Amino acid sequence: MIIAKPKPIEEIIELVKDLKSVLVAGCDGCVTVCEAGGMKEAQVLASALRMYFRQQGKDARVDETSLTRQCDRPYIAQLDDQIEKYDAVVSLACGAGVQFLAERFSKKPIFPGVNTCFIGVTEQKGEWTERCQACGDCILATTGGICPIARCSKRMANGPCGGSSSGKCEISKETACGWHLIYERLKELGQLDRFERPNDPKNWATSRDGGPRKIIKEVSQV
Amino acid sequence: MSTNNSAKTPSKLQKIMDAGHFGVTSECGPPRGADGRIVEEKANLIGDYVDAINVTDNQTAVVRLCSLAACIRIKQMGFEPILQMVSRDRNRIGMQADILGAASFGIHNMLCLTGDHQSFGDHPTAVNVFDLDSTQLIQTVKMMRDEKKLLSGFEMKVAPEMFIGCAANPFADPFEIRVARLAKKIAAGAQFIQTQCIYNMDKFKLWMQQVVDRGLHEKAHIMAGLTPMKSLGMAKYMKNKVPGMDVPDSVIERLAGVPKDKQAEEGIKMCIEQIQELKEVEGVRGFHIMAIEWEEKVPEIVKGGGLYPRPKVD
Amino acid sequence: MRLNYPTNIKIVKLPCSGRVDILHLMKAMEEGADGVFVAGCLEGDCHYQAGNLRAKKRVAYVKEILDKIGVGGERVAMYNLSAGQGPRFAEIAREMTEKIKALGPSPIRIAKRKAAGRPTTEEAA
Amino acid sequence: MANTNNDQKKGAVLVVGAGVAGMQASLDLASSGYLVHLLDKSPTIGGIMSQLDKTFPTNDCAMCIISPKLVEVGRHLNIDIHPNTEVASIEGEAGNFAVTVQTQPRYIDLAACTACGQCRQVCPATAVNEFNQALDLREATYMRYPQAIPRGFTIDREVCIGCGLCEKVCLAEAIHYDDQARQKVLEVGSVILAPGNEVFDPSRFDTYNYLNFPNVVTSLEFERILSASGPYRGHLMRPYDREEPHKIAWLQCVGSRNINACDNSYCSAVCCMYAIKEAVIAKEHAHADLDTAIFYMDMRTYGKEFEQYYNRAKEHGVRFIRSRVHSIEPAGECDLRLSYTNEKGEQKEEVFDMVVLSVGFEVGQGTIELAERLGVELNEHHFAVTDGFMPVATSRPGIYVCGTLQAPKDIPQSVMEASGAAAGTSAMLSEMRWTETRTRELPPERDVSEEPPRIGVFVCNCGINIGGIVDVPAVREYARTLPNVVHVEDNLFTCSQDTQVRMAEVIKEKGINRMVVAACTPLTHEALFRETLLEAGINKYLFDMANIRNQDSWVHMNDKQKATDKAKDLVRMSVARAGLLKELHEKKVEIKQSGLVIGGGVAGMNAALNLARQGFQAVLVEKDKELGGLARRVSHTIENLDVQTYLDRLITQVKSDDNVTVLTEAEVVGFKGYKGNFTTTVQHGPDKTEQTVEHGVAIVATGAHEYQPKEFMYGESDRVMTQLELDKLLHERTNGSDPATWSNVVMIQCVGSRNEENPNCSRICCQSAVKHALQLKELNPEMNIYILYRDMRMYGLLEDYYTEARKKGIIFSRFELDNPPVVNRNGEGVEVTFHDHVLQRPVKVPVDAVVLSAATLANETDRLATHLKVPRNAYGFFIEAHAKLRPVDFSSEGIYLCGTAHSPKLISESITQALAAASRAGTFLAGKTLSVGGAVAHVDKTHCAACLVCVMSCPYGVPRINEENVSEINEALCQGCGVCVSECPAKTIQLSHYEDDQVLENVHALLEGVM
Repeated sequence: MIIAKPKPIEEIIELVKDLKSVLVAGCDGCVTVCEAGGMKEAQVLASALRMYFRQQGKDARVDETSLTRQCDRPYIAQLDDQIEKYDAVVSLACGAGVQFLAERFSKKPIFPGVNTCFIGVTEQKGEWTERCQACGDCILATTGGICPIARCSKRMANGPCGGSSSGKCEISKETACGWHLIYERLKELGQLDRFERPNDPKNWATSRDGGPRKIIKEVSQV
Repeated sequence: MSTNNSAKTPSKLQKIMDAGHFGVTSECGPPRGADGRIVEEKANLIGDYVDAINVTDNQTAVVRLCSLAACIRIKQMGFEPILQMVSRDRNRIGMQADILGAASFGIHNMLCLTGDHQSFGDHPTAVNVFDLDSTQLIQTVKMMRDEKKLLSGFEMKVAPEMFIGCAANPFADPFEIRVARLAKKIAAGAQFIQTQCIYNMDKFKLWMQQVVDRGLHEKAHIMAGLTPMKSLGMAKYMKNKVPGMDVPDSVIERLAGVPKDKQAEEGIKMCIEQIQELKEVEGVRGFHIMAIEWEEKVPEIVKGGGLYPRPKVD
Repeated sequence: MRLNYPTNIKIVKLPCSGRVDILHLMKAMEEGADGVFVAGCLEGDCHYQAGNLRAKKRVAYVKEILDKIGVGGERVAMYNLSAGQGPRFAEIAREMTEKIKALGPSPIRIAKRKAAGRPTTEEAA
Repeated sequence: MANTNNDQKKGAVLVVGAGVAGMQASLDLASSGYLVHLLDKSPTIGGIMSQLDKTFPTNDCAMCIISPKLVEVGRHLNIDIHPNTEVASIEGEAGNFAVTVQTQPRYIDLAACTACGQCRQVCPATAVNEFNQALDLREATYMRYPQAIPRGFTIDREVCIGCGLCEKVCLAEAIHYDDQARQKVLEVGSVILAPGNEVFDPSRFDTYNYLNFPNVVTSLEFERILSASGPYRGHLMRPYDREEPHKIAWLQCVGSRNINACDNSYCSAVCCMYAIKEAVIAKEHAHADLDTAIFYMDMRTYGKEFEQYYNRAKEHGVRFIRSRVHSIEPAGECDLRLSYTNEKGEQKEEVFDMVVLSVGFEVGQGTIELAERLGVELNEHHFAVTDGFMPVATSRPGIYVCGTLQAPKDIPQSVMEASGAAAGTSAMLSEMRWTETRTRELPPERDVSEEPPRIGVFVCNCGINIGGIVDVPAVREYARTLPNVVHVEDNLFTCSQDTQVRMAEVIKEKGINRMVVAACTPLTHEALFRETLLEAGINKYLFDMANIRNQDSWVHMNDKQKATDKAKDLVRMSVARAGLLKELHEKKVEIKQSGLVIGGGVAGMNAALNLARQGFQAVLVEKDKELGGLARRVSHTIENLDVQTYLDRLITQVKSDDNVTVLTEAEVVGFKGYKGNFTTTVQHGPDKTEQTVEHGVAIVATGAHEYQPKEFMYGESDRVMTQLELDKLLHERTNGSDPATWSNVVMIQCVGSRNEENPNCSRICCQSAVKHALQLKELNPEMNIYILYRDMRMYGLLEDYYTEARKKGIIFSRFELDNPPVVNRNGEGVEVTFHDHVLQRPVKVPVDAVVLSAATLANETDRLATHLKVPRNAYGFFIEAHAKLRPVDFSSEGIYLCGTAHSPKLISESITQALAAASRAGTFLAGKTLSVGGAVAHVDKTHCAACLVCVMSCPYGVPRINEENVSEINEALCQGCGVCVSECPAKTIQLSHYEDDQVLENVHALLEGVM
């Protein structure tokens, strides 16, 4: 899932402070699951903004809603009727949702209410970690199911580097050394031979480096 | 790619070690400014006592005068430079271009590194590239040299001739994979290895034994890394603060046992004793003396270690 | 144990402080409360295991938001006491009231009254 | 009980004594279908526990945890509380007793008294307040403590001057100066004795100068000093000058383990723990550094996780000094000098500001006389004589005993015994269940879901409690102006019986469909008013209370105007909330009338058998081929009862009972469902036949095993053995290894216990060692036996055997954890070297046998715990719902535990706990149906993101993502805490009755008033 975290409220206030009406739009997808941008967060933010405006002596309107997904048109179309009531929308969806809203409502400023961070997993309640960088060419089959691109600070294809210490990355004792994990896992799988085989330079063209990406599934199209 | 690591290059360092002599290298860190004379001053201090001079590449992710320009200066002084290259700051296009540029100035040694993470340096908000890692950089240089091809497959008329080196840290965790990783770099094409500075001799010997057991010392020249301790404070800092560094308590105790004004002298003495001890260790083919901001002591260490004068080769 | 405390404390009853929602605290402030405090069981004594610890975190979260929007995080607080500590409740009620009185009426309430054309000078209620 | 004719049996039970044990027995029985008469000679229930400040080892506030029980007892339809009452005589036999009871006059009619307290406020006479251990005074008209049940005052005629003031102010007309003692006859099937103990009166010891030095207090006085509701309001002060003490000493074993100055040779079993607790709590209360020292002989922290409590106290800086102090001398104006001899034999002297005497238990004279009247035999210490294999049965059939009359013990042990006694009773009277109980007939509920809110507001004057401060008519008139309000009235006492009847009429007449009562606290009165609603055919959830007394008139009595304004605010808030309340329908779910008992040892078998005798089906699952468990390896108890004969009898009874199904070589491999409706998959027999068991309750009795020592050459020499191995030798007496031939034996205590790896005390090993030492001495009086120990934990009546052992010349020598004895090979044999703490030098003894008192460790239950989702501690013992008051329940309802799966314990203790578990289980099953739902969480699945936040945050593991991929909360399991509701990031879970809009409307109504 996509993991996001709420933007600092002061940043959002800076974006909307001169407006008279704002819609806070949550998304029921990933950002709900990572507790960053669902209905709850929309209500909390809207309440905070209303209080902000009120004490500024402004009679601004701040409403909240949450859409099933902001990355699909039929769902964002639900705002078609209401959008005119607002000067701007603060979207709590991931960057994709924010942009999709912006495309649809081209005359309205659409502001991001969260920082979209990574593709990751829930470690425990309130803790998420990164697992995937969406490079477009998955190599997990060769690395024991642990991705060195997402989990090595230097995306090394042939790690670990000399900075690995007690299974932790040189950048922080909080971060596991991805290559240490790969090694342990390959050992468990009895595939340590893979570890000594140098991996060739990666083709990054499938990644963001190849420009904005697009996928077409022919069979799904008419 | 070919696994032939014995490719001959015009490198003097290679020739000295191939001839069975201990190789000696030292390093010089370029300044954080445009004053190229500093490089020359440092090179002058050590040039006659070593076979080649490493020039660091934005070491610890701090911006410095570029390694390539500093290498050219050293080359023009008549000394032999080792171009260090980290894959953090340039992609494969930039790095191959720099390798070609270096070769055009007659630079024939390269040390291929991944590089410290930028979060340690003076530009922690910078993007990192890591298009390739050190192993892949080794592969790349080897391909350019042996196959005369760029990574794209483009065939060059004149290829760079590089004696390819890399680093190895016998002390990083997990210890059990350190030799495996060295094997991997050698498999990729590394011809000489400069190790992390050694203080824990027992652990180094254990590592070296594994290297020898696997016959890796016959595929590449292992150069033991040494950094003399300037003071007790430095020893403690290295022990506690520098990742991947293994400083045993005996080193601390020995320095603590002498008066403060004698500690530097003791540090040099310890370094020389290490050289003498390491000469006897099977597989050790040279020494890489990293006297950090203490280049003037390199001659004393080289002499003390019985490594002077340096042999002459064609 | 009939101890005196100021009349401006009014209690909203919930089954557990774990039911106190961030939104409840926000809405109370938004509606113009001068201060809100959560009275939960003693730490380690939650009938529902850890509801009071969750409440504590939520209070801290709301404090941060209120600080950032200029309403003042010190207007919300978490207290822990047991059902047997009547005097402690009275003490907390006085302490909280004094604190809020020193801060004065909530800026939200002042603004709301101003907008409604009502006097804004009375002390915190 | 076999010869009792069923036709004559009674479905009622008499419980004598309403302390924590009596209350527990009453609750179990009343909820499982018996009418209970609960007697207490005092005007209130609660016993000694209500006087405690905190309780070990959880440091819970005693009043906080007991008061819900008080309320539950007070409100129970099938418990008749008889305060101020004692048993006069008894006739009849088990199943059918006629008990004459005598009630002393109270002078206040409980039916009329509303506990408003006006009488107390005007009372001019004062008396010593015995509840606060005479540290302060109370009025002659009094309530023992504020939370007391029954909720009503008493007049102490001993001090009452008959001035008539109270009578004048009592608007309820409850005062009757001419009240008389009354007798009545109660017909009951069984009697449970739980009269409790008294604490030892230390004034008998003149050397402690308890009567002369005010700063020498008893431990119970110290509890009151620490208590927030005590004489000093919880401020740590010493009586003499009300200054905070800086140095306090506790003297242990005052009135216990002593046959010189008093006759109490037994150990009182609780004083070590409470002294530690008091020292720790006192340190927490102290404003400056407080030095605390406990003078003791053996630190007896033998209960579950007590040893860790002791260790933490040491870390806290509590000093433990092993010495018995014989006298307290004055020092200066009011300080106290203690002289003592330390372990090294040195004379020491220390001055303290305050000394607490850790007084023990003793059976009171009144109880001794009671036992005589009932024909119940007492032992030489005046504790009730019981059978080791039926520890809750007295010498007289049909009369059971629990709590400290049985032997000195702590609260959890008392609670377990109380449930155990209830189980005994219930098994005896099971066919009489529900024959004498009362039920409430209610009219059908009117569906009001489509009606607009029509709110009735009832404002209470509470005599003058509210009306004297708050302008009730003004509040009443104000309420009339509020939206949706169709009826308003005020009453003198809204809770009085006549008002209740009239309210129900008004509700029907006016078509009221929501009720607001502005009166006192829902804690005591919500249930009552909900019943009134039900009587009027309205759903009980359509009700809200505005607490204009405790939260208003009582706390703002100096400002009538503001109090009136606040009352209006509170009423407005309640009316607003009431308008949004919804009807909630609790569902009735059938409870499967059977139990699954896991573990076929003594505990499991007793639990299964008792369930069966209570009339329920029981399936007993045993992992081995044979039933019997660890007890198979114990030949006799310390009282010399024959365990194997008992076990054979028990196994026969279990196997021949039609209600019990035994599955051996069996393992639980699947478990699902919820309380009342579990489905368990069991594989059993040599072929692992799979069988599904449907059951309403489960009892975990998986037992424990003896630790296999790694130390002291165990396994290296056949001379080194464990206590259980010695038991076998003693039992078999085979040639070549007959212990009778031994001349020197050393026993080493705490092997595998009380160390870093296992910090727990194994509780039973001290008695195992003494038991076997005595048996060895019996075989060969010349044998030299050394018991090397750290603390001899011969708690309660076991102390007598310790005394006997010393008398018989068994040598006890203490060692420290860091200087343990050493066992070495010596030629063919072995020798033990240990440090003798009297001689202060090492002693070497060649021995025939070294007996290791090895720890008792929990059996492996990883998979079972996962299946059942029940918690275990770090050492594999299961964790009960509450260490003090729910010692056999798990926090998930419908699952119970007993025996050594809970913690190490004696066979008799396991039996008691097994009966307790069966009682709790039977109480649950006897309900036949279960009301579920009501104020629980529900999911609106249309917005559920299946994010698992509810699953991760529920403290009970209730929510699950179902087959539709949305969260589902089983209303039978939800505890209604609302945590998931407040965590749900999609805001798609609501807690019924506390829905967001209901809460926020409350807030909104409050604040719109100040805008």
